[in-house]
Amino acid sequence: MPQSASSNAEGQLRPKTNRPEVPMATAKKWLREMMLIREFELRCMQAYQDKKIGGFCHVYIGQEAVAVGTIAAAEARDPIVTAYRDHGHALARGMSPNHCMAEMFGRVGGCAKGKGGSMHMFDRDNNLFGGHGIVGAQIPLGVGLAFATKYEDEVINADKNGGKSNRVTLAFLGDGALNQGSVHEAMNLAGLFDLPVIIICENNGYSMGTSITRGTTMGHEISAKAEAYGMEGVEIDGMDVIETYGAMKELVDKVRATSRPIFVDMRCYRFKGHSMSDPRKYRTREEEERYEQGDPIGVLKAQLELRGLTEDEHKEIQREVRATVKSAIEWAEQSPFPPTSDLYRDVYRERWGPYTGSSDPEMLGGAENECKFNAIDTTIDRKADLL
Amino acid sequence: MPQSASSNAEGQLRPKTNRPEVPMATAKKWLREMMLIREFELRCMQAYQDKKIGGFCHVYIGQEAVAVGTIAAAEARDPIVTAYRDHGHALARGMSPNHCMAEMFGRVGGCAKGKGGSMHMFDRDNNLFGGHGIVGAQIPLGVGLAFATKYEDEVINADKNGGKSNRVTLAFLGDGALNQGSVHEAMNLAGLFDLPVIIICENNGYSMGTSITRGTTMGHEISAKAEAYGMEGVEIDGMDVIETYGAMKELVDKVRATSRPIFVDMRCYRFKGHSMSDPRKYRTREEEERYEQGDPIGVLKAQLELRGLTEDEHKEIQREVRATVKSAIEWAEQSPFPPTSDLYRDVYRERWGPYTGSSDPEMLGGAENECKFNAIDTTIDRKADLL
Amino acid sequence: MSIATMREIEFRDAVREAMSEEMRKDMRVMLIGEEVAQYNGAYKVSRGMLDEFGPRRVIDTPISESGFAGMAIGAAMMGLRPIVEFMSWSFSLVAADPILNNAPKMLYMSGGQFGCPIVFRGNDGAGGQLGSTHSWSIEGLFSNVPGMKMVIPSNPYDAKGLMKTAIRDDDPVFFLESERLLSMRGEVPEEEYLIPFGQARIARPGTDCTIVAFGRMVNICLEVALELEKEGISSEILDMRTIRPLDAASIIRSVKRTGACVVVDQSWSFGSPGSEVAALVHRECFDDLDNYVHRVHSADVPAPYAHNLEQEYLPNARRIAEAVRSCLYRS
Amino acid sequence: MSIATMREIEFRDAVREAMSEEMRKDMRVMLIGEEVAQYNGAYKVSRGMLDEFGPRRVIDTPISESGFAGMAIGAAMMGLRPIVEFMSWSFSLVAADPILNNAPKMLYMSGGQFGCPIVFRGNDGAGGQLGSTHSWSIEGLFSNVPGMKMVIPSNPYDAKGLMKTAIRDDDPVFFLESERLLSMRGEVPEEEYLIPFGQARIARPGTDCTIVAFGRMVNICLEVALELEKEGISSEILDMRTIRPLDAASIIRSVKRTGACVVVDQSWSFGSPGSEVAALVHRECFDDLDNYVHRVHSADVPAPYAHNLEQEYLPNARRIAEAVRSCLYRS
Ligand SMILES: Cc1ncc(C[n+]2csc(CCOP(=O)(O)OP(=O)(O)O)c2C)c(N)n1
Ligand SMILES: Cc1ncc(C[n+]2csc(CCOP(=O)(O)OP(=O)(O)O)c2C)c(N)n1
Ligand SMILES: [Mg+2]
Ligand SMILES: [Mg+2]
Repeated sequence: MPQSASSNAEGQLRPKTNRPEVPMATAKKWLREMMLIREFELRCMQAYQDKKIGGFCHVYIGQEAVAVGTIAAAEARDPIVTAYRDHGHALARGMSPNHCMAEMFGRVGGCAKGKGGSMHMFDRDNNLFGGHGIVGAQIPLGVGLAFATKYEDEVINADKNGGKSNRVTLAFLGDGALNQGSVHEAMNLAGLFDLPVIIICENNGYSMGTSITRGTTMGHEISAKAEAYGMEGVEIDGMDVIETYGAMKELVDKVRATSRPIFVDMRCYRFKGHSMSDPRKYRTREEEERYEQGDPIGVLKAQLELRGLTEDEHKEIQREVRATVKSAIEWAEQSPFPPTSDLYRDVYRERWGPYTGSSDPEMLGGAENECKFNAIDTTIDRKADLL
Repeated sequence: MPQSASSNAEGQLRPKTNRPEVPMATAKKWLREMMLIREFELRCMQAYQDKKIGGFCHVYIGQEAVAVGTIAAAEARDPIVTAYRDHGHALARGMSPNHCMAEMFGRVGGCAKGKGGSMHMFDRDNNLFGGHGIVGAQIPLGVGLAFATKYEDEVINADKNGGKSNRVTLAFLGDGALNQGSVHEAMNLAGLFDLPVIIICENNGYSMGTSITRGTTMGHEISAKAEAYGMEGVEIDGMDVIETYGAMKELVDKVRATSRPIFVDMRCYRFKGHSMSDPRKYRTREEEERYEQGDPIGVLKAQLELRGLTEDEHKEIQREVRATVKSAIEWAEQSPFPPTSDLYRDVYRERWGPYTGSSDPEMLGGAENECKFNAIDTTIDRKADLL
Repeated sequence: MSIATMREIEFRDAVREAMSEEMRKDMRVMLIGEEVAQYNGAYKVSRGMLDEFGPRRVIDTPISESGFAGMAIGAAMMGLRPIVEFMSWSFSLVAADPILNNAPKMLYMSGGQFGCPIVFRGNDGAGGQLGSTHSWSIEGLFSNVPGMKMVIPSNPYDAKGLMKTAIRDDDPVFFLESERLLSMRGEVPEEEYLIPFGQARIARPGTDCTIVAFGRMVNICLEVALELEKEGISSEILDMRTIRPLDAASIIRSVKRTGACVVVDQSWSFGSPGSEVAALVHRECFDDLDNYVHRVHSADVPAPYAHNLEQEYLPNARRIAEAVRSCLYRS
Repeated sequence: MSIATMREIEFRDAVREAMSEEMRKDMRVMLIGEEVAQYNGAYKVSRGMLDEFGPRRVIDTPISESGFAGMAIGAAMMGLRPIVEFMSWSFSLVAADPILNNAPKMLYMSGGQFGCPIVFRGNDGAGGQLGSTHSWSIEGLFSNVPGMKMVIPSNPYDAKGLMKTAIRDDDPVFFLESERLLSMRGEVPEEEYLIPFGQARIARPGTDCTIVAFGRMVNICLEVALELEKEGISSEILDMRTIRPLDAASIIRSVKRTGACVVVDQSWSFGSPGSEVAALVHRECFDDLDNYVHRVHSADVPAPYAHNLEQEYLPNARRIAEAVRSCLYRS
């Protein structure tokens, strides 16, 4: 599979890191997470066909090892930001499938109260700073998250001895997003300011119907682009979660220590279409089958079987994730539609509401955060703890 | 001087090309052009102080060898586009100093009728596609010029045997412009579509007050950025016009033959401030003096003296360019201000005028190009010759 | 137009026919954008065009809107007549600089030397539950800028005729294909025709109230008018077709007759085509109006994802009907 | 405010004082942009701030508006309160996506989880012969978008008080510093004060005509009012201070008294703050107006370079006076 993973862009993976020793319990947890994502996505596809999910819906099937392996390598306090293909990251980050599914159903129980949708999974408690819909736009944001954590350490908490949090940001993008200028601007900034961010390019070989070689110069070696910003570029096999975790763990530790950004060319493959309406005519069935043989879930399962995982255990996991997703769907369906008044909420933090062309700038009652004018605002913390 | 030219970014120039044999008459012509630009810019500075020129004004002093050497290496039919520091390119391309100066004076005799100003020198007859004010924005345009010339050869004139024009576009930008994402998008496009364009980065080491090492990762070797798009990157000494010409001539020939884009890291230095209001506190007087010793005009003069240029000849050139610029200023001053009605012209090509909130979409009388509705427009040439 | 050669086609087919016909006629015309060639277009507008015109004239690009829009503008300065597809106008913000700062100003800045005959086109507006970033009604934002023309057809017939005019136009044209309209079917003749810019169409004649509408909203207004008719209200609906130039004369003529005006504009209200029309009508029909111009817009909030919220967000039949009644003091 | 502690400072100093005071108080506030640190700001607004706050809080960037605006937005999501300087708002078009698609929508898209307390500021408008690409009055374009606030001060006092409010505001604020105003001197007290958003200031009381103006235009209107006074016309000038929220109540109150309204807005007319005000006034003062709302804008053309054309392009004293006279049937 590493071979097939690399072949999508006709480049070779660099020599592998030493495979880490992962405790059986941990590995099983990852297997479950990957199976949960898979099941979740399959049910999403169905719900989309049933018109319970609207808009665009991009499933993560085939790439599960990436979200699970990379996020496992980070700590819960490390910020994460990604693109629109974001259900996998949300679940791997610990978002409840209920809230994730309800968001897609456009219900008030969704992680964003039904306002965001499939492409915009946000989870403040889990330090997930969104799914973002505009290709590439999340990379400057991710660089900004890293900027903020570093600023917190070096400015806000500068005199706290040993109080550095040294958080590392993971910012995900697709291979097609590499062609957005803002991504390049952000890489330059990360390089100049020594920001603790790992930019993970989920290189599944396609942006919609465009294979990487048709859309991206040097598509066989995209790390060259990061190296042009003085960043270290690393290729990782994203079809093998143990491999992904091991390589990423090293990088996360390194960035935590050095605060230098790193770029990862994460080789993977999306098994389904770009979104629900994609007939995948731009690639051959043979190619798809080759990658399906390296299905990251199958790969991990096989590895764990060698370490004693039984078929019964596997079935039990399968049963459990099915039940979990089934109940997530039920939960989502029972969650109410957002009240119409929600349309006008969350536009501003404080007292002004949306413009209605009426005679008064609309005042919202009960705004959380009434601004204090004409007096020195003593409520501001000189050293607020960031998120 | 090549050494000093390279030191601005602490990188070394690659081994030189063989210096070409340039006939004495040609070299003298270049000396005159460079001296004309220098004189022109000095007079602009004065006119700006005298408030005869408004807006922003960016002079080209110190970089004369770049415009003269590169443009000499191209043919008149090869399109050119550049940024706001554009007087030198305009003059080297053959724009009359009268029109160039009148543009800056905001007079109707200016190349753009006084509507463009210092940053927007356009000259259709000389295939100069502008001075552009937004940093980096001219590079996608330049790639588009190359696209069009290639399209003309391969689509419009595909069946004309041997009718290929094989034009090569020169697109200039500053080192600071390398940090604009659109430039990266354009390089990727040029690489993907095999476009005949030479992207010439006039690397004078500074964008306003920011030295390249403060603003640009890999500032010592910016060709790495082009190489990340599979483009050949070449460093050239832009302080020695013979050197510049020789190296550029090879590249122009190569691009004409191969239609593959090339990136040039053109090492140079701007002797004056970024614009007229810049006190240059961000660099030392010593650094400036070091570069001034390598003044491209002085360098060429010394070279030509070895080949027999006399002091009298030099004085004669100096006298002539002074007279030329002096009369350009007089010409510009005598050119009338644009009539107020010009404010509303050149907004649209055809019959609609600007929106006035009046009861009719305004119709302009005598529009050159009245659109033909409701009938098949037979005036369209199937094979129009492009510009 | 003889009825004999009419047939029903989809909006997307109409746009494609216009492009293909012009490409057959004029070698300078080409189509460029993401997934327009091999994939046949994200919304299948360009289906089959790669086969007919080949990869030199129907060109796939990477996801680099700023780069390829700028490239096409350069090519237009040189004399080509590119059609640039934005998969969605929502993705054109990353290309705001070339399309607003270069294309519409090139002729002016160059003192008339270099024009920019280019068409930018793509999906526009909300309605498909695409969420906050993907639901721009770009006319609210971009119509402020002089130097370009802006087209927003409401049906297949107009889409074809206006697209052909757009391609032949010597200025930059922003062509907005309303979300939810691409599959609309409508009669389109086989014969060639063009529709001029700056001439509104009376989509429905009426006597009590003038409804000024753009793009998809025209169709919703037509439904509302049927309902209102049952209440004895006769609405005249103007389909503006182009936002720039704006056919002020047709609006004024109609309002002077009806004495009442409602504007239905799917963009946000503040500083929008809708506010411009309102200001215009008040100015030109100051003594003719029985009530102030009523406006129906999308709510002044980012577009929500949830279906029920999005339906409430958009100008919908209920809100339009209420506005007309209120304008006629019938509520 | 006691007069004793007043002193005259420049507009740029007022903005700087506001930033510096807030940075002293709140470590989360920082300034980022091109040339803001070592160069002391292209327009010297940030002069001396690097010295006081050091390079970790006053940060020079490369020419990457999209990158650093996006970066600052990410930092704001995390809890910082960045001030982002665009050397000119004209250069913000390359950053249109992050500033319009991310910042104002983050709170909404995330269902209230992540706000975006950020200030974008920079030079705005024409008047310095900077030509077509460098002369944007960005309010014409950007004020269409909900989720952000927009401030446009007309004098040093307001600039300081509004900037402090902007920095403390929990939403994204677009702060427009009018071209030609940075060197304006005016009285500013030593004591701290804040100016609330959404409250217009009566820059001059009057009885015959209400003039609604924004930013630099207020000062030109004040001059015109002096001239008009000689003709016996008493103008009331409203300095709006913020475009979003728009203080509709103050406008309406004034127009109901005067019965006449002229809007002076330096942006292009089509779909602008000016058209919004006109539409609003017609709606709310339908029975009070003796004439339609007159509007003065920049000409609907790209900004010209030539001095004489630029002076004619901008709303100037002549055009404003003509509008007032015409509105009062005195021309
Ligand atoms: C600026 C912009 N342009 C176009 C799109 C439409 N679009 C959405 S996803 C996508 C393909 C992205 O491919 P890639 O980055 O490889 O991510 P993947 O889908 O493979 O995960 C495109 C073109 C968009 N959302 N934003
Ligand atoms: C997008 C944009 N941002 C900022 C500016 C302001 N600006 C004009 S020139 C310049 C510096 C450019 O430096 P460089 O590209 O090295 O060119 P040089 O001036 O050295 O010729 C800046 C920041 C601009 N014109 N456009
Ligand atoms: Mg991909
Ligand atoms: Mg430079």
